Amino acid sequence: MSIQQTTIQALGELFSDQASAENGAEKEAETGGEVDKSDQPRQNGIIEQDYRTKGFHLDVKISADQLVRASQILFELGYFLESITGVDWIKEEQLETDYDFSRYDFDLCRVVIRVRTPRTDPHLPTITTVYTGANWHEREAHDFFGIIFDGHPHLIPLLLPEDADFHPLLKDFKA
Amino acid sequence: MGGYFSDLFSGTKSLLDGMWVTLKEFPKRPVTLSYPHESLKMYARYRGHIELIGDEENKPNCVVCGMCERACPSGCIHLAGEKPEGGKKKVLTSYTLDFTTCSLCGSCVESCNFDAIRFSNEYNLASTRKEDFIIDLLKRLEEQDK
Amino acid sequence: MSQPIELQKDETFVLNVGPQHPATHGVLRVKMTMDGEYIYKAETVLGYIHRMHEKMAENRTYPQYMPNMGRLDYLSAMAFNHGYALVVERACGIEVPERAEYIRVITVELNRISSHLVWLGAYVLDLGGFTPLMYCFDDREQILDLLESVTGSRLTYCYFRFGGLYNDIDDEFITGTRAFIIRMRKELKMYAKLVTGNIILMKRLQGHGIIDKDMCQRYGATGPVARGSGLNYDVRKNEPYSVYPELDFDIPVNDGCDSYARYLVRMEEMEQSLRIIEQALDKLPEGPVNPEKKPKLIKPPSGDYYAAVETARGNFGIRLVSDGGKNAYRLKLRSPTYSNMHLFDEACRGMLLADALAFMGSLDLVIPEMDR
Amino acid sequence: MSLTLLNVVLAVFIAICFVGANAAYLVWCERKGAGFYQRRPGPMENGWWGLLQPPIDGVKLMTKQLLIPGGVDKAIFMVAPVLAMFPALISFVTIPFSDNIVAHPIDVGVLVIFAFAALGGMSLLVAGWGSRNKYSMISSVRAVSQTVAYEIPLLITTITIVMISGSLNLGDIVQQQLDGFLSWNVWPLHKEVGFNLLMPVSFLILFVCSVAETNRAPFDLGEAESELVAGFHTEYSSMGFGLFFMGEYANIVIGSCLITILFLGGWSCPFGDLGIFPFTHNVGWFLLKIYLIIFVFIWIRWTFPRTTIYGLLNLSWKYLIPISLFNLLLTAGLLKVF
Repeated sequence: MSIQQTTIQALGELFSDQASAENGAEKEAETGGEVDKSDQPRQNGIIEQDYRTKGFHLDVKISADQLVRASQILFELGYFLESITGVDWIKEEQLETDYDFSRYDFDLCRVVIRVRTPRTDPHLPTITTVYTGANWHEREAHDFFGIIFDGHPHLIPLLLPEDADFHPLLKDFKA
Repeated sequence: MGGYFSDLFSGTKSLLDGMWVTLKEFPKRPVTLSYPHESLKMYARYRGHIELIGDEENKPNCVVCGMCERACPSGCIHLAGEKPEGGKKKVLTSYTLDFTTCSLCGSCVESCNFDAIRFSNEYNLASTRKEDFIIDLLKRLEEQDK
Repeated sequence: MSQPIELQKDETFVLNVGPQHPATHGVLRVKMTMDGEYIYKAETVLGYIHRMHEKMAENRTYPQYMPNMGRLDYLSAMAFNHGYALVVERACGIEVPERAEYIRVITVELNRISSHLVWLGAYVLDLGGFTPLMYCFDDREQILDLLESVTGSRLTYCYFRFGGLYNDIDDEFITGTRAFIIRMRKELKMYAKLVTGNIILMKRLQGHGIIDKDMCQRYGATGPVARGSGLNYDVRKNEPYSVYPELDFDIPVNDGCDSYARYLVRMEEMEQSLRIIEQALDKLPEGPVNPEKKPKLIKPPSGDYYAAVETARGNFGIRLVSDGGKNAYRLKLRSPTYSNMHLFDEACRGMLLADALAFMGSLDLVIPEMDR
Repeated sequence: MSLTLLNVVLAVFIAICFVGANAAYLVWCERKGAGFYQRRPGPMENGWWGLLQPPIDGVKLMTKQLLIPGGVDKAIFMVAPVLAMFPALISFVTIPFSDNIVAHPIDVGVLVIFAFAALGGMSLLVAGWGSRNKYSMISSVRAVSQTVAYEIPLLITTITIVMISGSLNLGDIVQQQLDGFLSWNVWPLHKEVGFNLLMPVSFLILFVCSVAETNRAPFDLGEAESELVAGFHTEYSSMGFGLFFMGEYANIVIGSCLITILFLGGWSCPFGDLGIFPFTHNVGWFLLKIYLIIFVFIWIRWTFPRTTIYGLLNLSWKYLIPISLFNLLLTAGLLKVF
């Protein structure tokens, strides 16, 4: 079984109560982009992406409370955390946080985990308990987007000045 | 204890090896240039700041399309032109390069379809005044061929 | 800072290493809580040259953002340009001519050697040896001359274009590169004698700065740091891009986990890069260096794209979120040293100051890339 | 009596001049040497081959402002550079440059030199402590443990020489090595001891120790510029720094003088007394020998990376001290036998 299938199966535990998980994952056509975001919000679940056009294999959307569990699953499967970043979807009043995972071995599989939080009150659990290296990435996301990682040991500005109270990567930020 | 003397000898040998390497360098000629007295020739593709290309009469080739101005990532090119009475083509009246923000990326030269700008070979740019880096390229072109 | 700040013991004092310190090579600051000369805790303070490159991407068109990539990592600017070109090409579906791919590989590998040479010189300088720095810079100068003759620039090349290159290489470059390979092989033997085998250096590096596989995974360390911990991970092999699959080269891996292992990995990598360049020069096909159909305006279709390349310091990833416009909606730069430096705090506890700085040097930090 | 005093004063004055000129031009030599080892020419701009660089540097140092950091103990801060320079100067009094050029031949010359060399370590302690700077503090702690570690093998090795020569007088020690270079103490052949295989080893030990004593690379832990910025002299500017600098170079000269006298036959001609003017025993040979040793010092400095404090202590306590002790025992045994 390829690592991609193993990962889908392992992550499937998160969606056991949802229809999409019963089939393992919903598959997309090779050419397919994402579900048009403006019309209907994407459901939580796993999408297999075409690596050649997208650059990653699995696109997982989960809710905030599943985050720690999901990262635990990936940690146990031997994934390492590449980066944590935000995307400000200002039209939908939502902040997306993307977690990029990759592997050290030759079973190539890049996993992206997306979590969406309301823009006004972005709270996420920290995954520093699983990936120690998430510390700086979360601090950076906090700097740039104002996402608050609950339980983070040291959530102070990292790249911005110590007294920064602005979040420059928000779309409504004007310098 | 077995490693005691072998450590001592291999260590000393490695030190002597290193000293032999530097000693061999000692009598060699220096590879550096004493810069203000001698200097290198710049490569043909060297990317200095931009300059205008003139035709035989030393008039700029520029047709004031403004592509370079738009291509510039840091907005350091400002040009203006006007249509002379009776003339068809626009004539360049001013072309200033704000070299303080220029990152020498060359996007402007690439975007030019009229062979009007190129890179100069200027590398001796140093000054204590900011104004020295706001370069009037039109004036530069006029002075160049005199 | 993996644990909350504890109350300081009475015997400790805080030593500010940086923002201006000879061993931090740039404006990095490490607040070290010291117990005598032993490090009790080290908190890294970043952001002294933070320039918000990611926001700049949102305000510039795709071609306009290309020069920015060279400003991230001034030592291996070519690889960063490559990563950015890859992600945009992937997003827009631009095909790159084969000759351009080979030239990209040649220039990136040359740049990798030059980056490793700066690391080697600066690292030995950190350890107190001055002379290797000058030899390294002499060799690096040869590479810079070669690259300047092609790209017109010595440091921030901005040589790649979407789908191709800024311009083609000439015969002079090819003969120059071949001559350089011969010279560099000789010089590498010299470095092995002068630096690698030196007992003082070995005693300082062996057994210090231990990073094990688990720590690599928890922090996401990549590049020579991961390879020095026995992880066979190199984007060029694990996730082949460009024409790397057609070239025969090895990924040096060392199980030592210490500073010396990372040192050896980098030294070996230079030799492998020479091998790659040699093969690429042999295989270099004729043809154009830019695609025939090049889109006038770069507008990737909306969606997420990811591309990763192996820079001299590790895995550099770019996440591009496009909304179909001519500016990126969001561009995330995942820089390798950011993750590599993060494990410094955990790994350096209990070390002597001198060893910790030797360890920091073995991570090969480039501060502008960390701060972005 | 008063003539002796005058003699000493004159000698100190000459020593100051000698040390000053040496310090200045050793810096030039060091920079030139560094340049040649590093594929570059070194200072070239001031004067022919940069020969005017040292006086210009001196003028620069003297005209700069002497900054005293806030909150330091001023007396201690100011006395440290003097402490670095003074013992080095005094040591010159007893060094015989030739059989008649010696300021004041003291019968316990070896002891005098070591006594003042130990003071040099103290200047680092005082400077580091008085600077009120954490880097300087660490540096001074390092410097003290370094001095302690290297005084011991240095002294033990010297005792072997003293045993062979039967004298603590530097001049007398040289007098016994005048029969060509085979009679020098560095060789295992010796007319009294017979065959002491460890003599070259003790020469090496003395050499390593004097590198360590002078705080030079690879043992420059006191100033370790990539770790401790500049160590004990981080806070010193102007002539405060200048004195440390000169003290360091004076120490190098003393170290090489000591090596030359103890092991390389001092002012003796390597071919024995030939009686022809340029080749006979004279001060020229002495200077040639000390500058050769200084050349090796420079060579070593620009080749090796720095050790760490534990590496240095390991070298001293694990290798140098046992070997020098063994050497002492062997020499004593051989002396007893023959």
